[in-house]
Amino acid sequence: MNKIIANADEAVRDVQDNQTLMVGGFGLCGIPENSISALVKKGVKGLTCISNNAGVDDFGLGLLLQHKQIKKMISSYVGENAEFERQLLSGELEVDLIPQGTLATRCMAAGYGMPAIFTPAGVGTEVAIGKEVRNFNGKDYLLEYAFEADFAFVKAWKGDAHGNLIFRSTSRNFNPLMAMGGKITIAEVEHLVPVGELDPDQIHTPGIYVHRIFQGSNYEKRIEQRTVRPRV
Amino acid sequence: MNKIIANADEAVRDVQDNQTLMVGGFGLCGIPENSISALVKKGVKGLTCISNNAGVDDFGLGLLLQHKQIKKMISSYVGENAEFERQLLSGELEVDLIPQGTLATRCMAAGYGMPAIFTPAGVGTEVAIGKEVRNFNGKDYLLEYAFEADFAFVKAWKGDAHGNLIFRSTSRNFNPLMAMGGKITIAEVEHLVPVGELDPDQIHTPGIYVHRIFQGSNYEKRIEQRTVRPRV
Amino acid sequence: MLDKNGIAKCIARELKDGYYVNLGIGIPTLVANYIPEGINVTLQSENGLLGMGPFPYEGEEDPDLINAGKQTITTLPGSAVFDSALSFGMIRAGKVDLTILGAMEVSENGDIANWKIPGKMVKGMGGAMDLVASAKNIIVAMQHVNKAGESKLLPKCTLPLTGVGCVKKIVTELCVMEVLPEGGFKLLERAPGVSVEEIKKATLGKLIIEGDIPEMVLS
Amino acid sequence: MLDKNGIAKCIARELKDGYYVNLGIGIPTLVANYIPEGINVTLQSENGLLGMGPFPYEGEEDPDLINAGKQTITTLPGSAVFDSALSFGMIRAGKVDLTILGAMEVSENGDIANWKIPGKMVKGMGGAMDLVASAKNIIVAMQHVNKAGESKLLPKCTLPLTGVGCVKKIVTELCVMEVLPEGGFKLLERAPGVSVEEIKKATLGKLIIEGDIPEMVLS
Repeated sequence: MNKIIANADEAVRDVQDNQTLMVGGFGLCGIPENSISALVKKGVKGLTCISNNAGVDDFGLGLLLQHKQIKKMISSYVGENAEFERQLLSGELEVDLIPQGTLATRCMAAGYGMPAIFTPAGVGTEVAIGKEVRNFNGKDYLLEYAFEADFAFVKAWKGDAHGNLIFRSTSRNFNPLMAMGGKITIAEVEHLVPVGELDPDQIHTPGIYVHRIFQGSNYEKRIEQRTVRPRV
Repeated sequence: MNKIIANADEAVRDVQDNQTLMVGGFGLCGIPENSISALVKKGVKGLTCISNNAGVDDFGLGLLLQHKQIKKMISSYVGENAEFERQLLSGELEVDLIPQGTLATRCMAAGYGMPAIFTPAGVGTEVAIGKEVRNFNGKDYLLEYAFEADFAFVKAWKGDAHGNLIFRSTSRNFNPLMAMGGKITIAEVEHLVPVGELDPDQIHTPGIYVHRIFQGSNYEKRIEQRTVRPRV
Repeated sequence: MLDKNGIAKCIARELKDGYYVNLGIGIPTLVANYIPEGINVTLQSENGLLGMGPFPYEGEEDPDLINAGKQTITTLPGSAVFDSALSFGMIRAGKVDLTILGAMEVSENGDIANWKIPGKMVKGMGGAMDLVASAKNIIVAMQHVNKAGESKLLPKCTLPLTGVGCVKKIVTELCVMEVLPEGGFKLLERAPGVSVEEIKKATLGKLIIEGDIPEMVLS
Repeated sequence: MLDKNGIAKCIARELKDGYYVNLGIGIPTLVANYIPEGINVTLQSENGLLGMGPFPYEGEEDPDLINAGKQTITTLPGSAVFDSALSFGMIRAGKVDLTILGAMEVSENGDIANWKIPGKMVKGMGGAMDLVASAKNIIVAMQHVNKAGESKLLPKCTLPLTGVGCVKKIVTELCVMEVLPEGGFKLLERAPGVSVEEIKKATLGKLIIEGDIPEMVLS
């Protein structure tokens, strides 16, 4: 069971124009930097990206926006990004805004083989327009459908040839959920370790969900909001 | 945030007759041995137990059956247990048999705040009788409701005063799911460790789901089907 | 009249020992600075952390460790990390005791609008819709009037809603109000030096004043 | 005619490199002993393990490490442990390539009955209903006739169903059959020394015989 591939270019080899991609990360934390760069290099266009955020102007998904490779973003919070705003206002870019928990749960639903889930998020708001509302135990819920993507790109801290993944701290965020939601899931890792090195009890994403894995390189891991406290 | 209590007797102090309990474990693997013994000692009656199995005659939930404390079992597989069979055939005991994945997912649903889930398990069988069937993408699913319990009893390997839990190997099984499904969740652990000793990245059940935790003792960890291979 | 820190301090009195709390961006974040002594509170960050600690010391920032506002933070002993689905799972399941967040408008039946202004660039609701739809207890921290001087406490929200009938309490620079189940802002306390008349003037929604309204005492 | 190990050996030919496989109790478990050389297969145990290894050596049994049949087992390098919900989640999501299980009856449209006999003590369906409702590829390993000598391959199941229209292939001591999408047991191979006539006699459901039916070759 060897899912290791050489590098990011090899990983994105068969991504096609107009496909739907899940891209892990929260803000710039835990994003698949290498895969994004390779997608820019490959120049695929018309992409629909399911990702909590859309990066900043010159990093993360902002790089794909810069090159006008994204047709539609499905996100919960966007816009730390001037180019994003320009494309949105000019009508070049479509945006579907989705409550963050709904987004996370719809990604998870695919990986759990659940075609739809119920959530109270958005009941009575414009998010509910056109959606089925159902009452359970006196509370209203929206029916929301599972997300599936042609490809899911995730970034993990450690991984092995079986595709088992371990994430580090809050860079976990959407990554394990999207890893479960890809028809083809591609994981880039900071540390590709020999099979048997990961403790079976500590694996966040079992390898069955991962189709390709590669050792990433040159991680920038940019910080979006550097906040510190003074040393006393 | 100190959720530590002295012992099992203290843990079960407010369990009442006729309440619904979730009890973790698969077969005899990962069952909350200390809590079960304390429930026997306390003598509460008329219990509804949600548990994948019902123990054996003289261990696990079999002990509660022996003392006729269980009114109803909600399980996926039962009956390695003569007293169970006797009570069932005599009408003393009610049994709801539920597909294992449905059982697991209904427990999880409560912890995820999802009132119901869709699963294909049981479509077209007697399990589907009286249930709503819904077609998504050409496949039929049953609507199944979340389980909630007055108390959930789980057994973990390690835990801390915040209620954070780590499970060992396949003794994990239903435990993290039931930990999320209890109005009051009681965890017994083999190793109660100082706060800060558990790696935040390796916690299986975050403490927010756990209300009481205690250091268990005298674990028997009985093996139901001892199978070995010859040394060559 | 309270400044931002005063509002935070005032809200911090609502914290109870053992609470799990989610703090929104802005004034709510400041509440963490005023947790009363002897009260242990665990902060939940909806990007996947229980037990959020203070900002790191300079030079100790970890790009893998941020809060929902994308700020660098730290963990504390006893912290737990999880994915975004479990994070909102515990929120939906009602395990978070208190959610404190900002608002553009609150209506007298507890509706809240805080994510979208028609005609302006919309950044998104983030986790706000999930939080307000799920939390058992929601306190809004905001200014009583907007920059144009118009009341943000209305009979009915004019902006697109974030959630319906969910706000339980509101703390502004002028006062503390409870949203009654049957509707209406019940005035509980005045900020130091603020008169009932000033509060009345700044409140467009139904304000309920019963008996003497005490001036709050902040330690 | 095949013995139990022969049936297992025959089914093992269906394994492809990289497959994730769930093996039921009984004959299916034996398939693990006949995985062809050069083929890497990962066994899923629905109580929460990917990468199930062989039984432990005596004295090395770990009560915390069992399979879905409650037998003591081992892990392998690269194993992963998870909870029961994720285990059935990956099954429902179609990530398990092949499920092999036993049956009491199979109908010519692929229905399966394997959990309940009216009038007898019912132990439960365990994970069987989830598996048959979700797996992409289901192979049944069973005896062609029951102890009373009656065919288990029927026009319609008489016992309570476990799943509907899900069985793709059946291997018995007599033969290998495919369940056609339009219904019917298509005979693919005869067991060594078994005639088509014998198979016909033992099959109550619609048996489809096209051309010469080869005798299987097991290495």
